[in-house]
Amino acid sequence: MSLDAVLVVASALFSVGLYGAISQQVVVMVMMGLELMINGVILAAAGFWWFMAPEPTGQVLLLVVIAAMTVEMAMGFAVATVLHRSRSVDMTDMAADLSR
Amino acid sequence: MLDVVAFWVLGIVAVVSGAFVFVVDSMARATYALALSFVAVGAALLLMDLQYVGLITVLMMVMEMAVMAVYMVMFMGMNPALMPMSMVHDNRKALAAAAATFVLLAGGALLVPWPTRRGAPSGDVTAALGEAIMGSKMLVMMTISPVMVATIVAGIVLAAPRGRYDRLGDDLRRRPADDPQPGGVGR
Amino acid sequence: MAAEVRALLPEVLLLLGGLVALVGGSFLPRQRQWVARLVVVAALLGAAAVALVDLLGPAGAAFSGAYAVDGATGAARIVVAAATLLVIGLGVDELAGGRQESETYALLLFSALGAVLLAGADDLLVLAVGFLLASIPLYALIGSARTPAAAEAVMKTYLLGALFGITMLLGVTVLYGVAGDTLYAVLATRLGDAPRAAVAFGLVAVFAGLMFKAGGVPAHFWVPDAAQGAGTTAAAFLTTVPKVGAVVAAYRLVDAMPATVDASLLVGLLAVASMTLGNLAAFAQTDPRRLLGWSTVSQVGYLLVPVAVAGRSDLALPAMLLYLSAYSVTNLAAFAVVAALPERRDLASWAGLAGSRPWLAGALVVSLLGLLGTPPTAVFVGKLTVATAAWDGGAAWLAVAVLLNTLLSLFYYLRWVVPVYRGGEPVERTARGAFSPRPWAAGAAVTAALASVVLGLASGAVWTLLDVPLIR
Amino acid sequence: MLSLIVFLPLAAAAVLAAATQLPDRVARWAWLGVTAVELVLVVLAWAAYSTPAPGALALEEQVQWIPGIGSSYHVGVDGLSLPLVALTNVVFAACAVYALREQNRPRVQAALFCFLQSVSLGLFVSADLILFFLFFDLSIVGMYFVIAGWGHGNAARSAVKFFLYTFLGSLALLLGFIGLYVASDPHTFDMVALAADPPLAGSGAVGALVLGAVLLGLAVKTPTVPFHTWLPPAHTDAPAVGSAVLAAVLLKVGTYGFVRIGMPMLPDAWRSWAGVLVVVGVVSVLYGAMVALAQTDLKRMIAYTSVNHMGYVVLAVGAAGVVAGSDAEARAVAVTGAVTQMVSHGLITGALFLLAGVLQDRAGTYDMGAYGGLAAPAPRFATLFAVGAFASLGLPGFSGFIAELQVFAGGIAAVPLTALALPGILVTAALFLRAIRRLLTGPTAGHSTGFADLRPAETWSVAPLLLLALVIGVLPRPLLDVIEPASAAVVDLVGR
Amino acid sequence: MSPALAGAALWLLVMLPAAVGVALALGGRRLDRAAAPVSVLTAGSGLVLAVVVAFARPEVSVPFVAGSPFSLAVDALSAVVVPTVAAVTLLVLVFATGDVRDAPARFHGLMLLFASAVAVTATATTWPTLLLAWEVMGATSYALVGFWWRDDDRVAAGGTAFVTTRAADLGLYLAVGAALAGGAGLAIADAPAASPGWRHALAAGVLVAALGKAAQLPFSFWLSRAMAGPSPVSALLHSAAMVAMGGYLLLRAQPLLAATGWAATTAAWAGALTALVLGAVAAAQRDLKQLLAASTSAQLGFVVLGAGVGAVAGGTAHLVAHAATKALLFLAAGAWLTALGTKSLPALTGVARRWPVAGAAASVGALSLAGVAPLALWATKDEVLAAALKTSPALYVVGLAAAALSAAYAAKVLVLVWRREPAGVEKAWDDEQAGTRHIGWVETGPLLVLAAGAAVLGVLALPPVGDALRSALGEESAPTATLLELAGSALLALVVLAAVMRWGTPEPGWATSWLGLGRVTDAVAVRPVLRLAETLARFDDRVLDRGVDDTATATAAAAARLARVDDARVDGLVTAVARRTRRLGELAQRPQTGQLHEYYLQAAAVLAVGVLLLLVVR
Repeated sequence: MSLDAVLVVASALFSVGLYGAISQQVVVMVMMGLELMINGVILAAAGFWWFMAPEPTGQVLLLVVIAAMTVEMAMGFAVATVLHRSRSVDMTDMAADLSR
Repeated sequence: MLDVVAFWVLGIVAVVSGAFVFVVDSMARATYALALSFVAVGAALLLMDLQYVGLITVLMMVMEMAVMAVYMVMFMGMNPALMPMSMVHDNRKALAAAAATFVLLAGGALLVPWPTRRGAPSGDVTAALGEAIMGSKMLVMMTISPVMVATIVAGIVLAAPRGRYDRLGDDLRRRPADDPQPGGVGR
Repeated sequence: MAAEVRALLPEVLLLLGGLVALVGGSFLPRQRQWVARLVVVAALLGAAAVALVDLLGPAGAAFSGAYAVDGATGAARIVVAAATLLVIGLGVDELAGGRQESETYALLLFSALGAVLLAGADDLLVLAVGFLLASIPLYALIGSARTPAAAEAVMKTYLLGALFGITMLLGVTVLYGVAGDTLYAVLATRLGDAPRAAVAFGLVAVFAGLMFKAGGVPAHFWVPDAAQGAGTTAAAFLTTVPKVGAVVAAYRLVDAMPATVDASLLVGLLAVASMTLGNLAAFAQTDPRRLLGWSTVSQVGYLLVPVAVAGRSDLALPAMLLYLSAYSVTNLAAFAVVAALPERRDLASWAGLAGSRPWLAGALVVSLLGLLGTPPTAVFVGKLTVATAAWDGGAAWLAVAVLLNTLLSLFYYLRWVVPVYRGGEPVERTARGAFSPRPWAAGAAVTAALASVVLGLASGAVWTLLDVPLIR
Repeated sequence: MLSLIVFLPLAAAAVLAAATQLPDRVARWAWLGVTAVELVLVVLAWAAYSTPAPGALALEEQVQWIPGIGSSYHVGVDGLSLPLVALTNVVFAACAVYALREQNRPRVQAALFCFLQSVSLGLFVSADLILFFLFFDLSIVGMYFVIAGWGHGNAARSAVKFFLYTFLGSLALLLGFIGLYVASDPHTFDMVALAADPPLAGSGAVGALVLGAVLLGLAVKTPTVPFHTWLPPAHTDAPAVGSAVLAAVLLKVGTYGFVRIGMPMLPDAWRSWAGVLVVVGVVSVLYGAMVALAQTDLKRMIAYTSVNHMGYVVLAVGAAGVVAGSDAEARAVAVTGAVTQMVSHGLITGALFLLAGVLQDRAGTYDMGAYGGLAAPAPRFATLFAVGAFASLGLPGFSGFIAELQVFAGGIAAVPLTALALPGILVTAALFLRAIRRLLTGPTAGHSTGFADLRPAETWSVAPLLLLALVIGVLPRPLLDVIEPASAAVVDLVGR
Repeated sequence: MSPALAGAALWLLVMLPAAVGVALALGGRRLDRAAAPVSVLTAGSGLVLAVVVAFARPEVSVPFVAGSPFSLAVDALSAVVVPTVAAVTLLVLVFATGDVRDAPARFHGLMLLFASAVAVTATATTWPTLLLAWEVMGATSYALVGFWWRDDDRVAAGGTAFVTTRAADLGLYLAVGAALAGGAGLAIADAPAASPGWRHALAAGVLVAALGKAAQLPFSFWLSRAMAGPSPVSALLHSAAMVAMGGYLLLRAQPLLAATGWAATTAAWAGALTALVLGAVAAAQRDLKQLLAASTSAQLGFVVLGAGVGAVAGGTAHLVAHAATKALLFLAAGAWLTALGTKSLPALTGVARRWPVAGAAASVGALSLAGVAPLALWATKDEVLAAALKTSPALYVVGLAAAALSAAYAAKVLVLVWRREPAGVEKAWDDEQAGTRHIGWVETGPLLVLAAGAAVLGVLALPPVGDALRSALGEESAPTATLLELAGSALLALVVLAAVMRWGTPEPGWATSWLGLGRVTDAVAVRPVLRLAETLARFDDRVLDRGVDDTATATAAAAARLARVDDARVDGLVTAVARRTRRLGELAQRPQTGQLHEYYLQAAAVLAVGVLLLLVVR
């Protein structure tokens, strides 16, 4: 186990999440992609904490990341609901009236 | 040595199950895959002496995935187990972007001459965290609470189809409340 | 602890005001939610007053250096409070008696609090949390219009916000990793020896998050959509208040960056991209709100110019703060005019306004020419000092870009002014009854337009107030 | 004193704009009253004026404005600006008289013109670059509304074009100002300080670039070839009083900027740009005259003669920058001629544009071919137009001659090349004679039949302007006594 | 007389006609009744004042422009010329009270204004003063030639006169600049002291201006067209005053011309050739006024020749004598024109018999013009020619030939007007205007006075008056005409006179049409200029105006290709600019697709570029 290994895995998680966020049409699936990206961030933060700066700040950072993930997801559900309710769609492509 | 093996196993599990999120053909399975990925990362955190945070990660994610499953059934009218789906656009570009991002990030991770470790973890990591929260990083945690409040309010404002005036009348005096499904507060 | 609370009294007032409005509002009958409005207004006035007192007092840091209570924060507090007041003023007609009036006030205050925290953050973690606090109420504000367009706008805003939030967290993580801490004071001393690539990556990632809040390239996509799709109150708020926090935060961040990365160049390029893209994209808009949305994108570009020369010119910080206040009041004046006539969603339908409602037309012209940077409105002084600071900081090309873009922007601002003042309109378009503006919004428009001119004329005094060093 | 002169019309504008119930008649006369008071004030100011020391200003007032960036409310006059201040008030008074017949929203028009008057006066008395720019931009805005609101033909388009073009100029100017500020030490926008201690001395390229930006801005406003194309449509579609103000006052801002900003503050760069300026001046003179000669539309023709007349100014100030091989006296003569030309062109062209407005009023067209033999039905119009035309072509006895004689005398003495512009005088003469022939003489034809002669308001707005041109032409000393010390000072500054 | 009083007289001489003239000219029809008496009174006072200043020789000066004063002075030269002009003015105005009946206020006003300008020209001692008066003369001549403004061609003729002379006047502007640069100051008398380079420019400018005003070659044609004006105008402007001032300026500037080495020679040859060629032109004319006009050019040629060869006294004498002679002839032509409505020579056959007094007066003028002894022009011309002979025999020969031509055209007129009226000549009358068939005493009186002048003014060139004039002008040692020359030229005149009476004069086309100079000028200068003007105007509209947009276009072009937008043709300027910028705007809107995932992609790309940028740029 080394910092490089942790970061490579974190990068992989982040990239996979990014792929999902870009490629998925359904809002909830996009959110899953975003969650995976956060997953990568969490792993990277832990790696940095352990291998480079094992101070409490790093843990607080992890807490903030997790809190962010939680509240973002909560908002995501609300947004998906609102979208579903007022437009009866759940896909990003179908809500593209506002453009140019 | 053991932790190296463990880490790689967990890492591979996390990445593969993460990839599965977008491979499986139903949302429910995707949810499970995502949960697995988080659990694997949570476990990896434990390897790095982050017991508290690791645990929290696992717990939070499992809960969240449960919520997600429920949400999909309730609001989207999907049967998660049964509905196969593949709703993808611009797959090629997305793959390219992801690959490029991976090259950039992993390349950076491998090529950057990371500095050596500053200091060592204090004896009780969790206690140190507690002190930080109540001390130097108090403002951060203090701010998280209004964030939570705001999230709740915002979620309700966005998602609730009916407000108090719909239920209790404009003067809030209607009893019982006018609910499509009788029950709950204000009956 | 008490000292810290005192230091953050404006923030505390905002929080309390929001909570009181939220909780109290749930017990208020629909037609008496103005009580909640009074509470909120009192909280905002209180926050602004305290902030002004603090601004005149000595600067200092709170929470072990995680939060700066200096001129920049003070200015941000006052501007945010004043802007939120104006937003409430222009939104009264739209919100009063609504089903979620008190909640809306609470959300406005929470988001405003988030913006202030962004501005004062001297710690990446506080910055990240402030980002969340500023963003989340915004989603609700956008979506609460409950129209299909609003739903689409909130979806895009949210998804972009989530992505850039993650980017920001990643950047914070990397910077923490190489510096070992998240305090700016520590970053400034340690990053110089850190690996360049990591610092560059962290900077770009964190800055990207701030660009989402500011609505600048590359995270500007949501701004025109939200401005068009959301209710007028929300549109006015989201194009103004979060920017205040984000720009000040960007300034602090760039100021803390080491010389090993050329942050100036990056920010300068993003600034030019923002102003140019915003101006060009605004050309063909026919919906005044979308036009204003794009206009705010370009304004962020101008606002980023002093950020690009942060620390290189003494003029940069006061110029930026002055521009921020000027921009806020002027932009809100324009939105207030839109709020006064919300059903006019096409520039052509504004023909004859000058004859029918000269005061409102006057406010519109002052605000549009103000946004353009015509003296003596405040934005002129802002633009002038910003361009001067750029040149003074060794980036004369940025000054040229600012002025060229100003010329570009003239096209679309004039496209709005021309029908309003075109002669020879038929009487039925210029009769008094042809336009029936909403009273509060019209009042807010005239007030804000006047304030824009007064601020411009009084910019000397304001400048003196703002010309204070940054606390790290 | 100066502040009163500058802001009195502004206050009047505010009152006029706010008093929506004011009867039109009252508004018209109120405007005239304000301009009359302004005339009295400027006469008092002229009486109180005594030539300041070189580089200093008289009747100075200074109040802190934005001390943080070295900008203040600083006003004052010297021999370069005082004549223009007086000119502004005269022209606006003439416009107020002319507009006594205005039927189209006279109250708003009065307010707008009072505003424009304030702004124009402010421009000429500013001793601070930011203040100058403030008034500069506001003048564009005010003029835009005049053209768009009271113009005819394709007014909206011409107004936008005017706005865009001159706004471009103003931005270039602002860029130059910022350059001056950044280069000055201590940083300041104060004109007097910048002239006393010119920044960028010996800086070579930077100074040349800064002056280039300033010159671009001023050249658009002046306008010189090739930046003049906004002028003809703006004039053609503007109302008569708007054209008069635009030509008589606002064009002067550009040329005034040359002597007030360019020459004293960037002497080094000015000397290196002088050759370009001379060439641009010569080309403007010839080109403006030639293109005017080909016009059939009276207003366009007068507009192009403005290009020609302003060309003389550019030529003179350019020649004043060629220090080598010429003596200071000749250069001072050229600059004096340039300033005189500003005043002269203001009076004469203002009068001509007011007269052209009469054509639009009576028959709705400026096409000279549509008239003929106007002298028979409209002798007063014919007399005044002929006098104006001869004044404009530089006939001795009128101010234009005093100006052009000095421009050429000084110009040729400093830079013999400027003699190339001499045919400009000739072509101007030819084109005005052609205009007289087409409009006034020959058998009465076309729209001339039944053409009503000048009404008193029209006569009494045009005649005083021409009378002043005549007075200056016959007795130039009072004016020249004011201008000459200032131009000598400017030439000294450039020669540093 | 005290200097102050004399100075006041000089001021009055200049100001009085100017003020009265402006008042009359601008006063309009209301002043018509008072115009003639006021005007004659003013001109009378002018004559008195002119005589006064001629003796008192005052100098006055006030500050003026360019560091040079507005200053007037009467010296020996102007002491001769100023009273002459004043006298002719008075006589012409008296004549005009009978001759010019419509809009007399405007007519007399302009004439007085003109007289004032001539007075200033004659007495000016600085270049700006001279230029001022010089240009006013031109402008008033325009207004006077185009006096009957309802006739388009008369106004056009005035325009031609003004523009042509002004083209030459540019020389004076150049001269002022050269004088300032030359370091000798702006006083006319100081001009020879200018630094060498500038002295040449100064002389060239003065020469061109004077040749133009004096209708010398190649500018002569304007005088032909100027004949469209009323006859009194021709009598004053085209004999005694404006045209003569061209010659006068050269006489005054003679030291300058001499100082350059080439200018004097040029002037001499220009004068001699004009005298010769325009003499031929005059002999070929069939229109009395045209003949007189060509003759004016030719006679002024002698004056110019005089200035060129240094015979200032001779030139002055010729100028004065010619003024009287030609004014007389023009007035006579005018009287006949008014009476018979024609100025065509065939139609005027026998007119002297019809009105013998006027005819006799005119004959005196014609004989003087012919150089018949002892009339005025006989002696004055020989005085000039004597100096020419000393300079160059060739010049003398040319001058003598020109003198012979003078005799020829004078004879042509004489023969015609005294011939018996052929039957049916009435049919040729009234081709210009309706004749009154009447010549009154108001018209005849001035003719007689002028005839007297034309008869006796030759004394200016003969001892003892001639010697006095020469010494006053400081030319005691200059060559003067010998008895042989005088007799020879008188004989020559008589021979030519006889020959013409016997054989008539040839009328070659080139001469009738004034060498086609007008057409040549039209083709070489006027039309190309107009065409250039139109081309430039089109250029201005189509290229420059559009260039504004094209700057925007150019930047847009590259982008537009990217956007696969058609490059539609440009028409209007602002619309084009707006459209181009709008196209740029459309381009800028393209990223805003409304598709969220595309936003993600773009954002990711920009961030990646940002990182790479920071890595690359150090």
